[in-house]
Amino acid sequence: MTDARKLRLSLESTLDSVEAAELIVQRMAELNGFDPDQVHQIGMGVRETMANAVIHGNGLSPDKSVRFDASIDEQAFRVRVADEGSGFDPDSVADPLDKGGLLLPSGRGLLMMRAFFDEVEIGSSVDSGTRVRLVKYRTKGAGGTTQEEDQ
Amino acid sequence: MTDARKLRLSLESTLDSVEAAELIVQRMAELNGFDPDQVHQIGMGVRETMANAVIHGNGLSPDKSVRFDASIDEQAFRVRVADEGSGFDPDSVADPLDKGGLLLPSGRGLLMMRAFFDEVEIGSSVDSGTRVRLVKYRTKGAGGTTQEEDQ
Amino acid sequence: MSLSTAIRDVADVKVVDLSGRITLGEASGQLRSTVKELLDSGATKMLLNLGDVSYIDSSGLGELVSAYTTARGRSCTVKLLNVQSKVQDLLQITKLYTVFEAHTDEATAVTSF
Amino acid sequence: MSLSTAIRDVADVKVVDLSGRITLGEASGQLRSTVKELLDSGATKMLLNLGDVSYIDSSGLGELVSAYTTARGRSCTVKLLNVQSKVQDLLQITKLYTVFEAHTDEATAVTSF
Ligand SMILES: Nc1ncnc2c1ncn2[C@@H]1O[C@H](COP(=O)(O)OP(=O)(O)O)[C@@H](O)[C@H]1O
Ligand SMILES: Nc1ncnc2c1ncn2[C@@H]1O[C@H](COP(=O)(O)OP(=O)(O)O)[C@@H](O)[C@H]1O
Repeated sequence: MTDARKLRLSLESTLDSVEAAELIVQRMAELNGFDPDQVHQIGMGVRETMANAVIHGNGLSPDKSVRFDASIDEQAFRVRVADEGSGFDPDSVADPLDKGGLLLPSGRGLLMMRAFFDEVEIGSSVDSGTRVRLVKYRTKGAGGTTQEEDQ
Repeated sequence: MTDARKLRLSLESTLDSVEAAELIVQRMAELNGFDPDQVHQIGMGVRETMANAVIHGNGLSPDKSVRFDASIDEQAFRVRVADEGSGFDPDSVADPLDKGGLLLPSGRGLLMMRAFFDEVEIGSSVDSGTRVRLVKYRTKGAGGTTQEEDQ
Repeated sequence: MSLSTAIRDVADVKVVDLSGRITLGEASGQLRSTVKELLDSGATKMLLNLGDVSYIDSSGLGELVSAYTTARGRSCTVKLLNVQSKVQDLLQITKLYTVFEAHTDEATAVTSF
Repeated sequence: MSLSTAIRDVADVKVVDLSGRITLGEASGQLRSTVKELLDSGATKMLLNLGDVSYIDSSGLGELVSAYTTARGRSCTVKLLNVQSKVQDLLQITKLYTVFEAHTDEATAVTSF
């Protein structure tokens, strides 16, 4: 493991912040020994999460920012994204894999986050916005167990 | 050339923003065909520039931000960093290569920016802070000439 | 612009060569206006060549679906050509592979309409 | 912590094995306190092993210079071991190679004091 293991940023609610977050986690993952597929997946999952935060959460408002945390340890890549929106209920989002959802032009972001990260936890409230916690383990299915990586 | 060619961000005046900017330009450079040495140099030069902006310029103030622009085209990687500090006179900075400067604990940032980028332009005023413009050509010494890269 | 498009006529099929990324922002709009243009000019067979598209996000997938449904509403069929592996993964994850007919050979794709 | 330090005694030389990055923030402080500790304990020969240091920025270079001058003020000599190529480039650019005696072999370095 080399460097760039922990980062805490406040980002504007812009599409460029979405791109920036993706580039940051890709480079962090790469410098810390994640393989190219994992780098891609971490990038995409973060991209979708950040896009939701700046668009659905903060409505691209110049007055609202996104709190972005990324950290890497022996086990996993962890990300937290918190917006200042008015929240939503993840359980009432239409399933994009259903017959009715399949041809809709949107609604695939959460699905992609869940496909690319091992853990996705969404906390949301009208007052405090949405906080998404993402975890990607170095070794698939390594959730919770302690293990050493050879570097 | 693939993607991530243009980015405009507002960043907090923190050391994490310095790290973030470095990671962003490294990944952008890498995705757009700069070689590993260039990626390293672009990252270091941006790191030094951002460090000056958040520390000397904005004094790590939570009320001040850094405007960060990066763009890539066929010829070059271009970066602009603007802070909200009270400026400085680049010409009156002590030369760190002089006998007197060699053993000082600081004062090597500008030197490193100039070593790693082909063009470094500093505009500074008491009212509007400091703006640094950096250019790194894909091919050393290609300044100004039009040329195609094979990708 | 992160996406560029070029249109070719192969027999009675409009082949759209896409190059770059289909993502949030400009790129999605670029695809939408190209498709609209073709539909307005009366196209009924459209082949989107994704051979040079290395990256699509959920917004870009949405644009592909929109292209498909809009075209269908105007009696035009949309098929895909040369889907790259990362994009193919996304079509699997989202089950959109059940929606899009995809080909790896242009000549076969053109005659399949 | 992005920099870790370990101290070894080789003959009468304090060998400091540094690992990670010497950069702005925590890492610079880490180096400073290690050097101070050694000087306080009376060290007069210090060999900073940079073999596992892949990255130094201007702030980290400043810390190396501080270590050198602080040590000199207390009659301690600081030398470098196993400088990696990117760090070597920086020593060239900043002319600090004229300040630091650098070695590539530990045994030779230890007997050189
Ligand atoms: N951070 C958020 N704040 C508010 N609403 C959100 C947030 N994230 C997701 N949503 C809601 O959940 C829906 C589904 O999100 P998603 O699966 O990412 O698809 P899409 O973004 O394409 O609509 C969104 O349309 C939105 O209504
Ligand atoms: N953005 C800035 N705003 C204000 N002063 C600056 C800025 N950048 C550089 N300086 C001044 O120029 C000096 C030299 O900068 P530099 O060569 O980067 O070395 P260092 O940052 O180690 O002092 C700084 O000490 C500071 O006084």
